[in-house]
Amino acid sequence: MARVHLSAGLRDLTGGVANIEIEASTVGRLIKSLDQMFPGIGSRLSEGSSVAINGEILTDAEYEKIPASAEIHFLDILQGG
Amino acid sequence: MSRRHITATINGDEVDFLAEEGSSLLNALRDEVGLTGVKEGCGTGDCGSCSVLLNDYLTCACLVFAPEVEGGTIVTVEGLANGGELHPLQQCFLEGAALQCGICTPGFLMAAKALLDRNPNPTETEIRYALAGNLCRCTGYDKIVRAVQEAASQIREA
Amino acid sequence: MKYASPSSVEEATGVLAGALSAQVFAGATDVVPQIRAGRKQPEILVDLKGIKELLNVSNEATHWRVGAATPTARLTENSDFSSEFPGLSEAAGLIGSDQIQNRSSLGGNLCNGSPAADSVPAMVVNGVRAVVAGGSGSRTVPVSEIVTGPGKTSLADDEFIVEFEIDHMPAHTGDAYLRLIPRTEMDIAVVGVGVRVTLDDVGMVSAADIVLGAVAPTVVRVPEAEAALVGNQINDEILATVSAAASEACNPIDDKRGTIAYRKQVAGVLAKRAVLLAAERAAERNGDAK
Amino acid sequence: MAVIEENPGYKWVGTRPIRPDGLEKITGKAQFGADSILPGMLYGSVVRSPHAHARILSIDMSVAKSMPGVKAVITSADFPDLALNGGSAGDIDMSNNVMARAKVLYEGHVVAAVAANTREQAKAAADAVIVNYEVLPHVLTVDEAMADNAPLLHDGMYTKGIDPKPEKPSNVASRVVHERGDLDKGFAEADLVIEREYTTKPVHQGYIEPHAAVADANSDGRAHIWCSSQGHFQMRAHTATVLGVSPGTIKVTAAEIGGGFGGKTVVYLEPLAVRLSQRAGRPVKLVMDRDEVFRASGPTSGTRIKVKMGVTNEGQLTAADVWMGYEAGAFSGSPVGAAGMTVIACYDIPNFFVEGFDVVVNKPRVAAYRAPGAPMAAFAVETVMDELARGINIDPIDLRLQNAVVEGTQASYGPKFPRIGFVETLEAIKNHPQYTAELGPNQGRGVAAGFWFNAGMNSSATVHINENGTATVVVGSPDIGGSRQSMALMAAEELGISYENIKPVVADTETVGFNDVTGGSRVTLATGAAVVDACRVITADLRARAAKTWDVEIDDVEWVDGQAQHVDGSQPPLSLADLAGKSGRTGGPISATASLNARGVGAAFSTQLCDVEVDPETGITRVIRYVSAQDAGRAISPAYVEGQMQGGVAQGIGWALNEEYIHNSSGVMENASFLDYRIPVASDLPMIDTVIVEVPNPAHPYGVRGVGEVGIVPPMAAVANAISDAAGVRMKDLPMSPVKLLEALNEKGK
Repeated sequence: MARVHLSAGLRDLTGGVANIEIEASTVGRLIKSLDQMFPGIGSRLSEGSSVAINGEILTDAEYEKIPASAEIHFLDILQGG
Repeated sequence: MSRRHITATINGDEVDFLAEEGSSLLNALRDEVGLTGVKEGCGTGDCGSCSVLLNDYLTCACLVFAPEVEGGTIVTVEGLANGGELHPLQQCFLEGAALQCGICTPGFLMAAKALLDRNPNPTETEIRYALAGNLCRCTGYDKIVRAVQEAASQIREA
Repeated sequence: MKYASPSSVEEATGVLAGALSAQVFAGATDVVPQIRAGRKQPEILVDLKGIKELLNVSNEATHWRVGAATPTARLTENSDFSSEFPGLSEAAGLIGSDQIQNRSSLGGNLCNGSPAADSVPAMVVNGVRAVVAGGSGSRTVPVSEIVTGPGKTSLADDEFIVEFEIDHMPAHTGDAYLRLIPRTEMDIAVVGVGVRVTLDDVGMVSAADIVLGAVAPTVVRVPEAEAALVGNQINDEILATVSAAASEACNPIDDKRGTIAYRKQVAGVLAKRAVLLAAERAAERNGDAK
Repeated sequence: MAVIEENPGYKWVGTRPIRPDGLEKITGKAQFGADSILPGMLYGSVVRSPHAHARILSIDMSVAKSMPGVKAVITSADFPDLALNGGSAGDIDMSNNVMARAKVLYEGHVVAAVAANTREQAKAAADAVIVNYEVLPHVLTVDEAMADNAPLLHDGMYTKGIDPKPEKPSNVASRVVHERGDLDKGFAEADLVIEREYTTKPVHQGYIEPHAAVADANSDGRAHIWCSSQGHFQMRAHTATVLGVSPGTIKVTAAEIGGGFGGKTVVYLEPLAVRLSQRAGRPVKLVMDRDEVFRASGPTSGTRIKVKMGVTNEGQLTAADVWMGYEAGAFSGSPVGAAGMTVIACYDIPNFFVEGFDVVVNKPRVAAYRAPGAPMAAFAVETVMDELARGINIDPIDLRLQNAVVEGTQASYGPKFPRIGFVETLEAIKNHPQYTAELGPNQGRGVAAGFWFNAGMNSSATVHINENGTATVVVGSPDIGGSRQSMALMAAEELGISYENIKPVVADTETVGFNDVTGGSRVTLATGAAVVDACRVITADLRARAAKTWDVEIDDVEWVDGQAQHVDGSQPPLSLADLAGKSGRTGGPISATASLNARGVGAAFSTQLCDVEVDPETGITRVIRYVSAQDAGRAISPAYVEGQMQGGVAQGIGWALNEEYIHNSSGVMENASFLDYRIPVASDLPMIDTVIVEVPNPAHPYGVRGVGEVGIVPPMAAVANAISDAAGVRMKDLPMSPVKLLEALNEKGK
């Protein structure tokens, strides 16, 4: 089970849910599961966010494997100067 | 539109070129003479990127009308080295990492040369004021000022 | 645009007389940005630097003659001139960077008509006269009468300034020019103050000139401050009066470079400081002219 | 230089040789964006809106077209309407920013472009284009744009991130929120609560080289662009999108880039140049004037920020409440997201609520600028931190140390921090002699800290071994401040050959694999990792070739000091030159490519110390001494790490004291020149002392973090705190110009 933390900016879609435990093998599958629970969140997450798995921030991480009991955070997409 | 024939001594060579009468020396040097080491940062004399020596005086080429240089002498960054031998300022800029992007560097080198030619032992404050007409957005000026100090010291010892 | 480089005053007035819209220039440090911004589109550019009188600097018996197109750097590096007129020399030396200094001139700084021109208050306090040439002959005019408003001068279309006459600095007299800019260089004065002070044998002020720049459509004299100084020793009370009078004399605008309130307040501060500096110089100048 | 961990004995990494591209740059040979001259080249000129907000009623190009020398004229009609072609919202905005369609949204917005034989002809033709506008009411600030019944820039913009979804469109594109704990409880626990409100103005990156592009389009639909950008692959992609063509039809050659700082990640001129070139059948050069750079390329956001923070008398932060409105310019996309994540990221605060709004206004679309979004947020929070420290009478660095995030702290933006070096930067400043040096009259001292994520992203590199044993390192990351040197240093370390024998090259889009932009402080980390990977493939290959030469197993061969050595010393070593000279006998040329989406990004922290002197009668502030301590992870190229630190500080000081966009009531920018947009000149600044802190990033082969950005985060607060110390007034609006400071001093004197 991965522990997923959803930023407060997504709570309009999650009905206020902030943390959730989900079984998913990859980030893409995780987003799909979340979208089934909270319709609309999938496109928001895949179009405009990075993901942090156990503290490491990754971009384009759809196929990234999720280790057991990982801490997952979705972050706003970042621009660099 | 007729263009004027202009002859000047540029980096030691007599050069002729054609230019619109109202065009700038900067455009003439870059487009007609091919000296693109002279850079345009503003076109209004506020950044110093186009600094050249015109008749021995440091000048923004963007503020000079091309026909003004008829019969004159111009030194650009391309003429700073003595053949294959770099000017001490060039060497000190390289060794002191006094450039990042490098767009302002030709102007700084010319301004620093003009300073050291008239004042071989400038203080830090004198260097900073002498270079105040040259904008650099990358370095914070620290390493540029140090490179000029080092070059001054090398020239004095030479 | 055409370019002309007359070699004599007569040739220049002839070119001007024959042109529909001509722009005379020396260093073009103001003209180029104005053309680039589309604010000027002259048919012909008349380069005055080919006329030797305009590049002359000479120290004569009663006065200096400074060619109107002389680069300000040539003036500031003239040690005789700069030690006699430190304020005017410093003002001229503040017009832009070293690159600009090799092009800018007293004539250009004046005729551009900017209320913020650094050399103008310093010229006015020193009673500088402009020798003007034109199609109908030559005339000599006080610098204070050249600029009539922002970008406007009293010169006719076929006139230009040939040179400035600057009477030698009397004994016990000193001048100063201070300006406020947000940076340390490469800026236009938000406030400029020119001062000239003459002291008598006991250190009492016997003559004073105070002129402000950048705080009104043209430079302004501050007669109340001058009157407060003359006949008195400079002390804190007098300086407070000078400050207040300078602030009061301002008629500035709010613009991108400063506000009305700021300009008025700082004009008072700089006036006080410039008076002190000029007086210090006056006290040191105890000899005759030159 | 503080070396936190033992130096692992690198031979090249950490040295200061002459940069590979230096000679070209000090002799004027380097080719920057505007330096390309092609045979038959035309000059372009762009027609821009004089209005901040207007509907385009008609564009009459007939006079312009008939003028001497004019070869092409274009408007939005010459570009595909992506809204009709199913383009994404981001692509539609990008296209509309390159060339206005139907409405202009800021002064300087492009409405048409022309190409002619000479600059003068092009300019005259651009002036002759007649555009009829219906001028619309405009909004210029967060407050104006968020007001009830404000004029709308985009009729279809509904704020994202609000529950329930708004029924009416607005100028607010989105809302971001971060929260933790119980705010009321946190403030109740505090002994001191400070609540302040701040504003900042848009500021420009101020790179000295204006945007420039030369395009040469062929009749078969292919085009070649030479341009100065932070990412020629991105220019290719964006140009292709705006033109509605495949990226494969466009080749982009990266010119040397004359500064960017984030601002040259955006496409402006390239699509115009290609289209003009196609229409004219000749190459076209487009170069912005300086005033166009200010009016029409992206500055960073103006902001309004409110911060309320609480602390106990013992120095424990208890709560933070932050509200942020960020101007996006004409299209959504301000860096408020990053602002929300960074604003309190330096501190471990148990209770917080951070809310941010992305707000469109009638100004140029913002672009990235060094740690985008973070500096203005830090200005607010780090100023409040200073007030809190003084309020409870504790040293401002001690307050920060007590609450600093460390390895394992749950960051305010979510995940736990890996090994970071914030505390080490705080200690470096605290231990610096300047921190306790005596101050003169009217002088004051301030400190401030900052955080930035840094970035990884995609990079490719190819390493070729030449026949004499030298190496060519081919990358696709434009070198904006010395990255060729760091690539060469790492390659020298890996290959074991001399730095001088490595030639780094920035290749065009058809010669090297894809690279994301040079930005986010990512090149030394990510492109560097690709170079390291490629070098390691090569050294494995070299061992195999030596094994083949000696007829031994590869495991018996080591690569040491640039040569293959048999583990038992039974063979005379083979140098790289030996193997390269005979590579045909061992399998052909030696070459390797590596491509990656970089992982293991290490966050950066900076702590800075500023001394100022204030003239109490005029409000002039001079920065008289400055020290910056920054965790570089590992400084591959220390001279250029220092350069990045010093450059960030200098830009920050400009932002603090004088830089701002000034718009008049019509929405027209009034200071679009280097004369009136006052970036610091040499005489404005002191030497900027640097302390490179090295807490290696454990996830990177050399410990690299990334150094380009975080240095601009602390300066505004450091200067503000120093002014407060010197003059006794708290400045809450940037820039802290003489006018504003004198007003504050007058107010205080009343």
